[in-house]
Amino acid sequence: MISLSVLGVELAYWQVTSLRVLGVLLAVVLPAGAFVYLFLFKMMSFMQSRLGPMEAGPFGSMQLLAEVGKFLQKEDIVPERADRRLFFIAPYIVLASTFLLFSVMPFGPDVYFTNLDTGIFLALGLSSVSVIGILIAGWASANKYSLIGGIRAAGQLIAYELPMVLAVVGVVIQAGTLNLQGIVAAQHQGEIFGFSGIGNPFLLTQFVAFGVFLVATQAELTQTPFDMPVAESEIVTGYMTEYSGLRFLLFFIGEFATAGAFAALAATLFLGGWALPFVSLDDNAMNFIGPLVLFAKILMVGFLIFWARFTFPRFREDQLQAFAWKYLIPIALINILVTMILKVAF
Amino acid sequence: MAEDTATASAEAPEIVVDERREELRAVFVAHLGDAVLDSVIKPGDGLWIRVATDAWAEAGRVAQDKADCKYFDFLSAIDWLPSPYGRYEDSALDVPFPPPMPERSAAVPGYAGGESRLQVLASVAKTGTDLRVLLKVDVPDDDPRLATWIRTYAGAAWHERETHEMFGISFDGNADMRNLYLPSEFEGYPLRKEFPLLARVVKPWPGIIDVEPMPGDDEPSEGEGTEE
Amino acid sequence: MTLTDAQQLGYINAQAADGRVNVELETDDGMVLNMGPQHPATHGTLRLVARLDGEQVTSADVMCGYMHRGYEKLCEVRSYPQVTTLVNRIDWLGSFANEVPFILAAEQLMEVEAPPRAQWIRTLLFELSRIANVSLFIGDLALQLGAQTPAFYAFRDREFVLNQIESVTGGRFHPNFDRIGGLKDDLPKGWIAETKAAMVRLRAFCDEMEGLVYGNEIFQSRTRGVGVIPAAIAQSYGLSGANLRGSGVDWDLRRDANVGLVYDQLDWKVWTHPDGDSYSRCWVRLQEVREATKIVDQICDGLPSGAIMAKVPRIIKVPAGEAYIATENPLGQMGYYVVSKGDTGPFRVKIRSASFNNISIAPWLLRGVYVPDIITILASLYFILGDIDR
Amino acid sequence: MVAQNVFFYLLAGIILFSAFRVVTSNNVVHAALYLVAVLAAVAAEYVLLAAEFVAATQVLVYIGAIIVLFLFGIMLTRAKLGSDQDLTHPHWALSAATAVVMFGVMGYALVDQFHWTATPLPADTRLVSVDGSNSATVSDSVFTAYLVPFEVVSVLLLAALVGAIVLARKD
Repeated sequence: MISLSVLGVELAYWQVTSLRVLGVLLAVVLPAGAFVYLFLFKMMSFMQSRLGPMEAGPFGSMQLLAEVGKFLQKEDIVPERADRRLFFIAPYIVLASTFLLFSVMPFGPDVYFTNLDTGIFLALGLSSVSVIGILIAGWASANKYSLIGGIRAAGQLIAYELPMVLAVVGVVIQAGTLNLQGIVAAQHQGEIFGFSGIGNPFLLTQFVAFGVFLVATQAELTQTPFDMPVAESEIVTGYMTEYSGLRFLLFFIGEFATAGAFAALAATLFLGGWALPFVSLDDNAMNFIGPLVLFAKILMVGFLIFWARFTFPRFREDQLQAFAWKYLIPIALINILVTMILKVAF
Repeated sequence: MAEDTATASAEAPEIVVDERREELRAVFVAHLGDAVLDSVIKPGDGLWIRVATDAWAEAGRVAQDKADCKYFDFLSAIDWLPSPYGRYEDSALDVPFPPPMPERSAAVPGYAGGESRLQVLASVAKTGTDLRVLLKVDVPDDDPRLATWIRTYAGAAWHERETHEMFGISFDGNADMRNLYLPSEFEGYPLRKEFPLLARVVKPWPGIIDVEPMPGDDEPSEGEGTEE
Repeated sequence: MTLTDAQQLGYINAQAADGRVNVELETDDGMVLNMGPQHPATHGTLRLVARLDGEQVTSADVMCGYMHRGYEKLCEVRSYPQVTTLVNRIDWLGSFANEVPFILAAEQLMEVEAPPRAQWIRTLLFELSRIANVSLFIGDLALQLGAQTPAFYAFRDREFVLNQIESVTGGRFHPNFDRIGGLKDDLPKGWIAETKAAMVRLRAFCDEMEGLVYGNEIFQSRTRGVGVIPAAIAQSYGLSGANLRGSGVDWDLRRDANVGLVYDQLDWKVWTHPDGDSYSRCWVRLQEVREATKIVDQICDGLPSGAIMAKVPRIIKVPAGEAYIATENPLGQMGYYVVSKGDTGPFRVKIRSASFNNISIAPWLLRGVYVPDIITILASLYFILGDIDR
Repeated sequence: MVAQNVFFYLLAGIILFSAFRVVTSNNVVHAALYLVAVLAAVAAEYVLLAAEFVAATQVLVYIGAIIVLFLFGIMLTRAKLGSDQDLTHPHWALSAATAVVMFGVMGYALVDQFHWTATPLPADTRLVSVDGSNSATVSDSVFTAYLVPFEVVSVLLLAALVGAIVLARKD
């Protein structure tokens, strides 16, 4: 209801609800599609001195649709000894977690689905739900590679939940709120030594947290160098091994949509969210520009995520755990400490 | 081809005696004594030594410890019996299947002689040099078994497995005699000469119908490759 | 022919039964993980059965034979010139190098020597196949460890070498170019300059890989100290090539037992690494690519003129005798033990391929490592299925 | 408030059904997943009661951590596909009786406290105000009135953590 006040019309509840459903679909699919086309197809290809898809549409831009069409046509194979019901449910759980992540994301002063006091807290909680989907997928496939992949994923996601939360705590302390809108506002209205042109994006003060958050994001998304749950040269795409057709597509969309969601979180927490630096427009204008600004920032963060993905080899499982517990968590804790001291001092 | 030690230099008088290989052979003779049945040296190229069947394991130990040939190269076998199928160059219609086995006496061993039809051949080498010993041993016809080398050369395990499945030679002490290549139910020993090459039996070789001309063969002058 | 049909049927049935042997999901002590015969890490059809305790391997068994083509048997019914076609397919990434030792063994038995120019070009092509083979290894190694991009760089730059091989031999993968007594053809026009340009690219590729892959800290932490082979073990298993030199054994047949090739007239270096771990094996291979580009450059500069074919009879009959020639191939030592009985074809050929020995150490080496290290170790041992199974 | 009532009963039904299936399911993993459904539905009930902080905590702690660890442990140790026959404990009747007694005690306590009176919801259930939000209220009470219990619980958790490490380490 609130999100629609900008148009100056009162809509019925069901109309608002259906608009929201449309909006969240757009919010999930658009970054996911953009990531796949821009980064997976094109950027990766250029980095690897090749062109990437070129046939479907101008510069292969329709390749994505072709891929979706291909997956929809494929047979949906279920292994004989699989737990059929759980096998079917698993991708939806992963996808649901991704969709729910966007429910707390602010896209503009009035453009959001919900504006909860505990927005970031809920987002982190919801992101951990996807682990269950992955575990179920790994277990229900009745495949050892899948099981290993699922267990690796669970261990990894649990381990990296912690540095991620701790990295966010620094931001929360500085902003003084758990509300994502409040965090955006704190960055937008803040100033650096009296200069308020670009506000105070927490990237500048919380760069350590940003680094930890990005690394943890990389791990949460199971992207290289933390992709051992889906390592194709070891355990043959892990928990996704037995999936095909539509259900594989759901996992695939889930992977990139979650990348989009985490990039959006990072953009909101550290890059100022939907707010535009240097200019100060009224709320109504920002309601339209804000989503685009956020989208641009999502692409920036996505670029970093995928750049690392295409460059690095992957860690080993124990090295990954050691990295989380020995480096990331202490660094994040020190960051919290320093932030607290500075917060109290100034 | 069996040459005696004494005649090796006489056979090739224009080449000087290969002292390094002579020394290497002397090590084997010194430690194995009469078990060294025969040996051949091709100067500058190779050393073949045939040892007695029951001295096979000892020969491995001598090679490793005394002769300092720590490098295990390969282990295989040779079936000296001529193939009853010939070279499959004739049309299958002319040859009865299966053809009669050749006489046992038709098995003529190569370098360093030998009495048995099957001979095991192993190569060990001295790293950092071109010195290499090709050890041969006769395997009894009626009971093809031999001592294993895996306690001296760990790498021999797979080679003995391969030799077992290809020639039917057992190696005492090597417990792992599973087939390496072939299905476990496979019958017969493919590299023995009596084993038919099934592909050629099913579809006979058309014979040598085209011979590629050598470069310059059709030119009157000696063929020279020229970079244009 | 009823016997043959029955035999064939039995063979097929037995093979199918073997294929059906699949490991059950639950086992009593630990989990049995069956990798292969279709698994990306085995690049081919190798099967690895690992018994796991958690992510740790308690024992591992390698099963090969899915690509066994019976070359030793086939060689017995081929004439000498025909054998090169077969042996091309053993190590299919460095095909020309497979032909050389066999041809040299046959030449030794016939007491024929190739003219100098042929020897030089042989050495040249030999090193080019080494570069084509090992540069792909470097890319593939990175791919096995999860980095996608270096593989594409490897394919990109290897293409230059393949082009050069193709323009001489007419075949990118299976040249079948070596002949008893020399070579089939001479080099085409302008080839020398192109090759030297390609070598410059390859050296740049090596530098790039050294920075992108070998210098990467994740790569180092994945490979250093993983799969350590002491020198004595390496020798008793008969490892060869970079696997042996990576364990600090300074032995290269090109330098120490050079037969029929011109390495003794060139200025190059044998690289060794004392550590014996996965990293050292990979590092030695990278240096060998570098060294090979230098060798190629030197050969391009010093190529003598003259004939490329010695006088050999039209139908080749090799005198009776035995010869064993091994050369330092891209994968390691490759040797042919040729027994001749004075016929048009060999009486028995024992193919001593490098990968067979190299992979036979895997059960020893994989004990106690973690599942991801299986990949590292297999990749660093660098085998080619055709070279194991022959 | 009709919609809220409808959703309350819907969620309550899900909770009851899933809770029943948790104890009757023949497969450990299925049972754990029904537990997820119970906890998720409880979280949804919290949201319905405008307590989104508690709901988020419920999701983060119970679903995101505890159940994942459950599943993790089950799959590492006895991840059998298909149904198990020996899952029913011989003393299940005793456990059921205990559960009924527990339910009775809790129900009695609630009834005794509130006497079947409906507590009215706040007039405005929209959760927009940053200041004076209920999460702020929660944190205020945790760090003032309930500071000592809060810290004691932390120490207890720390002790449990240390104990777990001591038990898990072999050397």
